Amino acid sequence: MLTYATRRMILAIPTLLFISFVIFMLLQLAPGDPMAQVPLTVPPEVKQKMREALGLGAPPLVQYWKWLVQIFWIEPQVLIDYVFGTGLAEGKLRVISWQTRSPVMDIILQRIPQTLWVVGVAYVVAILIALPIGIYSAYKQYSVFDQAGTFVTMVGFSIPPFFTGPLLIVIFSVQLGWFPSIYDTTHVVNDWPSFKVQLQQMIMPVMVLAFQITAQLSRYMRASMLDNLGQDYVRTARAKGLSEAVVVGVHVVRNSMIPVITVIALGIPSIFGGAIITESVFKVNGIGQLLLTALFANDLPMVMTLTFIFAVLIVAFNLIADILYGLLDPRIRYD
Amino acid sequence: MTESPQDDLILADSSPRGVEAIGALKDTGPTAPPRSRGSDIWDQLRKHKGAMFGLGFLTFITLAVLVGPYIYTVDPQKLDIRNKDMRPIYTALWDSGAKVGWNKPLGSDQLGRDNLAQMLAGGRASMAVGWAAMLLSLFIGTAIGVVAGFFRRLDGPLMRVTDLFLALPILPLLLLAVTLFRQPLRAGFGPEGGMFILIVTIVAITSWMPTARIVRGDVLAIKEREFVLAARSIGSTPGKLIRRHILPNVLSPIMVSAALGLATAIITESALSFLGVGFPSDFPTWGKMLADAVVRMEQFPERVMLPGIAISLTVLSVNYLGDGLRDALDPRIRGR
Amino acid sequence: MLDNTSDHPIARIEKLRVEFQTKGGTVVGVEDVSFDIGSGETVCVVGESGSGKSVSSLSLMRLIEYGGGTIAGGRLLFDRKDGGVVDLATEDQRTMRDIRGNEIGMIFQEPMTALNPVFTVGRQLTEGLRVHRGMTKAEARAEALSLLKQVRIPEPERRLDQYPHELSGGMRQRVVIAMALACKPRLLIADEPTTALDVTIQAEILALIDRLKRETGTAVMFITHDMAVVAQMADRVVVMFRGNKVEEGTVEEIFENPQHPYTKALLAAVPKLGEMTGTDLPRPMKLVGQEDNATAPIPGTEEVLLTVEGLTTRFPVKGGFFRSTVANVHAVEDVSFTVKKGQTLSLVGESGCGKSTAGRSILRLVEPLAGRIDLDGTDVMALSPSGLRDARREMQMIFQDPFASLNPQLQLSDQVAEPLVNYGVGSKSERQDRVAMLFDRVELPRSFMQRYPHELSGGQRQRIAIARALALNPKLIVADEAVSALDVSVQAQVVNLMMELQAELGLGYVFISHDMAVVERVSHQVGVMYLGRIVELGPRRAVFEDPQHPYTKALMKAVPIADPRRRKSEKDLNFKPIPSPIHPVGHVPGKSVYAEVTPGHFVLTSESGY
Amino acid sequence: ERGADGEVKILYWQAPSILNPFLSGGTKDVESSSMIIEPLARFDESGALVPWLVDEIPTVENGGVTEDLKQITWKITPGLKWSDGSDFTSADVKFTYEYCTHPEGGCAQLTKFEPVASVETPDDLTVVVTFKEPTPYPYTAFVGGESPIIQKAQFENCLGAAASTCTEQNFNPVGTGPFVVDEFKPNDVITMSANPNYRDPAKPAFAKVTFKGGGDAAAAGSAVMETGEFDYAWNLQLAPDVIEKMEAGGKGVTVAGFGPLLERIMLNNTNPDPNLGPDERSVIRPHPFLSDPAVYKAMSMAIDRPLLVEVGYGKAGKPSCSWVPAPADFAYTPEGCDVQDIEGAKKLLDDAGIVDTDGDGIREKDGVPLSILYQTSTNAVRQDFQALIKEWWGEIGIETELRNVDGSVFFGGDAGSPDTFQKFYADVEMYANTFNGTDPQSYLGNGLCDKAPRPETQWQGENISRFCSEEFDAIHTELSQTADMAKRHELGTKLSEMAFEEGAMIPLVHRGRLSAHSNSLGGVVLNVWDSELWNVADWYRVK
Ligand SMILES: Nc1ncnc2c1ncn2[C@@H]1O[C@H](COP(=O)(O)OP(=O)(O)OP(=O)(O)O)[C@@H](O)[C@H]1O
Ligand SMILES: Nc1ncnc2c1ncn2[C@@H]1O[C@H](COP(=O)(O)OP(=O)(O)OP(=O)(O)O)[C@@H](O)[C@H]1O
Ligand SMILES: [Mg+2]
Ligand SMILES: [Mg+2]
Repeated sequence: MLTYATRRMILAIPTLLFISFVIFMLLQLAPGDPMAQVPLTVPPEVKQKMREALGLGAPPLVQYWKWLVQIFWIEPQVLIDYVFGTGLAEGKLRVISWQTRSPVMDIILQRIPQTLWVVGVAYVVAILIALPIGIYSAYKQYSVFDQAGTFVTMVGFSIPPFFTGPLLIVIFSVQLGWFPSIYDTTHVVNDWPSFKVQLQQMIMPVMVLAFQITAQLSRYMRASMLDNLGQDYVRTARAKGLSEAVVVGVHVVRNSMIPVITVIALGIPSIFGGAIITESVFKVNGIGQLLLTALFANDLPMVMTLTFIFAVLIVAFNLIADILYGLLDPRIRYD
Repeated sequence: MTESPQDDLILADSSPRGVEAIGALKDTGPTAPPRSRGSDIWDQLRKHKGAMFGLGFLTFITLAVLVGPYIYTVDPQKLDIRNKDMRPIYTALWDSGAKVGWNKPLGSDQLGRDNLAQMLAGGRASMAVGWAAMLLSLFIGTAIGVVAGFFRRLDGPLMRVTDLFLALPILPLLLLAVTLFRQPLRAGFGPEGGMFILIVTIVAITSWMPTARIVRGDVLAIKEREFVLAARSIGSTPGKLIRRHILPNVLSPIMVSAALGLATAIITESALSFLGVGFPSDFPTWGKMLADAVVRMEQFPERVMLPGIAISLTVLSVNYLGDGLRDALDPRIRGR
Repeated sequence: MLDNTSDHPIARIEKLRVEFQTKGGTVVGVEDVSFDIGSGETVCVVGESGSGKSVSSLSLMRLIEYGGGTIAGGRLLFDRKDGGVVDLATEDQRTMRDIRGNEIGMIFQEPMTALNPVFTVGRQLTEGLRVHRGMTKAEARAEALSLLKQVRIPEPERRLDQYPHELSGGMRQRVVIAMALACKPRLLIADEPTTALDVTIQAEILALIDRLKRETGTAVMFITHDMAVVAQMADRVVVMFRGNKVEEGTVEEIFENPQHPYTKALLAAVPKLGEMTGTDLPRPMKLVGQEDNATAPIPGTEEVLLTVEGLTTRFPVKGGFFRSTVANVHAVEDVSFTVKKGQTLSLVGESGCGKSTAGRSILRLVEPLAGRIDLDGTDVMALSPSGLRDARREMQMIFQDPFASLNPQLQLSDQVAEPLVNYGVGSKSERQDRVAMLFDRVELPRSFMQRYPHELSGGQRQRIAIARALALNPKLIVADEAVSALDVSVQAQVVNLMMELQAELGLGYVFISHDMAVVERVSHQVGVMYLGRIVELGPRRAVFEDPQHPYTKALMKAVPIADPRRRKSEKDLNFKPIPSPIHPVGHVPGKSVYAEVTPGHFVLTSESGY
Repeated sequence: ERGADGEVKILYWQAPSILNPFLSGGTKDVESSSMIIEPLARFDESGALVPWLVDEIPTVENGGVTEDLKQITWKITPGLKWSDGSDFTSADVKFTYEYCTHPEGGCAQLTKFEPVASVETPDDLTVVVTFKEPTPYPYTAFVGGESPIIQKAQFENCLGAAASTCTEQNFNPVGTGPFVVDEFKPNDVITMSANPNYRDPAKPAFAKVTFKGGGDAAAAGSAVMETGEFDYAWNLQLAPDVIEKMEAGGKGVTVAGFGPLLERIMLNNTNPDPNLGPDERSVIRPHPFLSDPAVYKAMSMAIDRPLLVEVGYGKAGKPSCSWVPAPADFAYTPEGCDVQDIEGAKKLLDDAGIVDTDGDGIREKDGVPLSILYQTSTNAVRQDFQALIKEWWGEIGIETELRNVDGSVFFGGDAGSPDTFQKFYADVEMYANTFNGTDPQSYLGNGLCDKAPRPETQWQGENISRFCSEEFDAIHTELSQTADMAKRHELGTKLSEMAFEEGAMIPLVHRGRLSAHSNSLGGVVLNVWDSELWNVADWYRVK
């Protein structure tokens, strides 16, 4: 298992290099200009000077190489400095965002809490809702509960968030005034009342996101449960005189979780990818909003780094999903 | 040689019980008349209420957007500024002061464009994008999945390519494609046709990955099944193996992907419209109508509700249809 | 042994009727069955597949409800431990949970799937104990250990922490038995506990159940369709047919004096080891209802069709950091034999000994590492891919599982025509004619041509597979466990069909099987394989009547005989577990050296691993 | 009293990404930083200069500007302190000049300093700016929100290429303004508190500011006027009916102000035919039909400007036909600008012999159908305009194809993209443009022949319509040498008129800035000539 994991990890490096190169070239070739947001009152010559100051003039391959060095060599040093208080990276040029002229990594770190609060919580909430729904719908296949669950989850899957989002705002913020329509990223949770405020501002984006994720997960769970409920070992367990709760809740669920957990693992990168539309509807300035503004501002270092981190997560969670599969299912052994 | 082995029974014992008993030693053949798989699947599908609702609604909506514009011939792009901001006719039921009129059955938007005509035209675009992108993505996903699953050596590289596409950001990709291909496509297919091809392609190439993964998994399993070995032993070439033996057997996950793919494509197109990088501005799609109307959601709820419900219902019915199809295509379930 | 039977039945089934509500209407699983089981007695329930054996047993456990069935009539009287007879058919599920696993234990058909793959053996064994006996974890574990010892699993301590997939089929089945016995049930239901197992393991399991019954006085309901097993196990036999009981009696009565025509027919279809003793040539079976079929011996010719020399096939085991080959599975090791035109060579041996691999290597469906394969003058090993494709016209294969070897999505006529299409034989209409002819040949009605595999029974499917193999007029057919998955009666017909075809068309067969009785029936030559090598090779008569190699001898002993008067005793059994065929890279196994005992009868004298 | 009114919450739907306007130039960044760093003088809501960190505005009359118009002397108010407590001196002003003019710095406000030859600091409170040439309008450097003073001590090590590495400085500049940064989360939120060293001890009234960014204009308007979560929302580019509905929410009001921002349709004076090569497209003159006065005049006449205003901008827009719509002295106001005249337009075309010859409803000029590709950036109001104008042009027999391009591409200068507004690979395109301050001289220079974007200049250049007239160039030269205000007004108006009458552009709407503040926020004076937040020190909570 260990060698399997290390081998996959080492193989992932060329993969990631390739992916980063493709993304870089894509971004290079894509039209757009970081100066697009500078007002027209600034004349072109000045814009040209600003571009040069950002290092835009250099040939793409040189720029790519610089980025590689920065992300793989200098940023880790910064991390080491931060942890051990050393001075390895001092004076070295980090990956700098064109919009803010500050290190991209710092901004990303700043955004992660927001994203985790909202998207992460939504994911957890969705899992907590989806699994029981899936389990019960499968156990009572074709029952009223199953039918209703299917309907609701499908509606959840099919309604785009830019529809549900504003709808919730109109109902709960404008009409009822229960929840704020604008997420306050500076809010600090330190006691119960502030926690309540945090809950209030989270509840709508979390609802919108969780609705969609629940839909997909509960479908997977249901299908997986149905597969397993028909298996022989279920009959064996019943023949032992175990109660239904144990038969279904322990024997069947444990087996059904195997594929579902890998599905969950594969979905985790998307948490860090943020939820572009939901975040912008509720003004949760998380990673998704960061990516979107960076895209529209053509902040290539930012877009590149975010996309690359996303790619790393995808590759990593692919690996984690495989390993989890092996851990959960004793039949699978990687060696 | 007798026509049928069952006839042999008559030769056996004379007691009727005995005849039957010894007959049991024969293979018991099917008693029902032969039925094609197609009608079998259809029978199964018919029993799935959700699938039937889905099929019905899908047929309805497809017919409506295809035939509708010939019946309701109002030009969806025609501005009629005097009749702007009309409410749908049914609002008169509870609000007698509302600005309604039979000339605009579903009301009109802020420039006086007819909502019904826009719904029909927009549905046409959304459905076309959905179907085309879904088919394309299905094609790519299936091809990659089958090749990766079938040819061991290509498995690794193709799965890494899948990772790559999972990581590709759609917006720059679309912008790049617009830069590179809009002009040639516009020359060949007109401004709307060209954009259509671009959007369909981009949606497709950013959404085939789950299909490829699922298909690959299934192909890996089916490849180990004995009938594939049997087919090899009777001299089937790899191409034929894939076409005749493997593809038909991965049809059921593909159908499910198809259902989800149509939904994803419609939603992605509308999300692109929402972000402002979709079709030309005077070319209505449901997604664009919805996105444009969100700011006036309170005064004119119908303008978000109509396209919103249309999108949701379409996606919902496709999902249901996919569910039903999966059940119907799975022989294990069909038997029950 | 039969001292305290019948006078005091533990379970009594009266007029049981079970129905299933399906989409196609109500299906009757069991129509009308009554019998009882006394303590210390083994009642065997026999019958064709689908005759309602499992449904009856599941009804006794009231598990049938979870499969969508309902007990529509009849009573299931059960004598509970603490006195008092209850009707299980009307008890609520709570009481049933008390009875299940506690007073009635059940062993299921498929050892491979009956255990939960994600829990350890120990956990699954202790569960029942903790529920019914209220034991603590430690107590239950100690009890589980003693159970495993009771069922004679080697290294029981270690097994407790292993997962089911880490055990061999035989060991798994013993775990299932241990589980069923955990709470010392008064009634043990064993639903085809050995069908999926090798002869040797089967013999062990049967001996085990028998011993337990004797030692604890448990009543046993033993379900099987293997008459030889019945003969070995039963005190009384219940014969079921299409949901009804057609006959009941002691085992001797049933075997020696069957009354019902179905029982007669069934017994006639069972190949019995030793039936062919004294004859040289194989000959089709005589079947009830087909008295007219030709049962002339099949002589074959002396012309050599296939020569295999030094065939070696290994599968690499990848591992380590760079997925390099760290070891090899020596699946087939230096195997040589010849097949003559119109004759059958059988390969027998335990599961995993390399029979299938040998068969597939001949067609180069797996690439052999070394060796020479000569098919009627063609050097198969030297062929290019396209040459190989052409050569496969001459040799075809029939696979074990008729359900798996046909593509579920294609019409039967297309499947049979496929080899013709592949090799571009004939025009479309000529092909159609040939397919129709082939359907006639394997005795399937032409009306089946438009059907799909799932509409056919197992035997019919296997006929389709045979028709497909015949399509190109091959000279050699490799039949890999071609009849193992079929019901006895159907098996007999398919075996007969294959032999008829051999006599008519002069086919050469490589017949792979672990069923010694069938092998005895069909073979001219027999090769016994062990750990990748042929340990004994010779004319069937010589090998069966005068086995020389110790492994052959052990194998012959393990085969159950369909005769209640020739029961085997546990003492005769003496099996060693098969060593691993996996060797590190660079391991050079010795050559196979044979001694010719009698002309044509070779015995391996070099190291065999046994 | 300073800090008595608690917290004020400001919402910009475009989030500030940096607090150093020299490195960004984006409006959001300039305005957010204007609460912290300040220029020597500002424009007030009427466009008049007001002294800010100086005691009076230097002029020729008071001797602050030399007679030859080549030197201006600023006298800094004594006793000013930076927020860190150190003294504000002329050295800081001079440093600001050096910072921005450093050749590797990529300063966004370079134009402000370009005419400057040198900056001298005779003493701590005197700044002498010398120009390279006589400058009739010397109030560019150190004037207005775009040109604030930064602290030398803080930015000393951030010159040139090092500018980008000074994250701490760029995010947290030391200033003289009413607030100091507590925390800056780029593209998200700024929290500020009152500057303890602010020159007026009674100001600002607010102790804290939350400056949130992100979202869209609709959400921002709603947050101020409907839910009341925020006090101030910037630049609500929304349809009037939407604004009206939000105001009905009753929690806030909108304020509008008009600068020189003009929404216009630029007419391509070159031929954008895709069949021409990349180096000839939009380079070769003339356009096959747009250069015909009958065509562009008819196109202009067919437009119903008041309706456009009603649909798109409401009280934040006025019909206009002047390239420079404000200050009013420079505005050109022809007759009939605000009436639509479809029939007149048709007649004009008919008279010019541009008629539909093949019966497809589209007129042809010399066999070329009047078929127009009309592009603009992606924006709801612009798309509504496109639809309306397409309709009207259709009525006079001109066919229109619409295209909208994502703003980041359209306004970006990527020479590789065919969709930038500079390349102008279309017949007409619509966008808005404006100028800083109150003097349009250099803005009017956008019509000069040699400013046309060409392949040789990587398509850079401000003369988007490729308008070219010797007379125009001559008048512009005259303007640049004239100091007399009345004469300048006359010349400027003439240039606007020429651009309209000779087919450089079709002006549409004079756009204002519409912002909203809550009912409880007092002291808001909307200023379009400078930062909107110019007087944030005077804001207070209405009790
Ligand atoms: N869940 C079910 N749904 C519908 N019909 C069923 C179900 N289970 C069993 N049957 C039907 O009941 C009949 C008896 O089945 P049963 O499983 O008892 O056969 P069996 O004698 O055990 O056969 P085998 O030897 O193959 O195990 C069959 O005809 C079968 O089709
Ligand atoms: N594709 C393969 N890769 C690796 N090992 C294999 C492969 N196929 C078979 N083996 C191994 O080769 C050995 C011989 O297998 P084979 O299938 O030939 O046995 P068999 O005698 O046919 O057994 P059975 O009666 O169970 O079919 C076994 O140990 C098996 O695990
Ligand atoms: Mg059974
Ligand atoms: Mg085998």
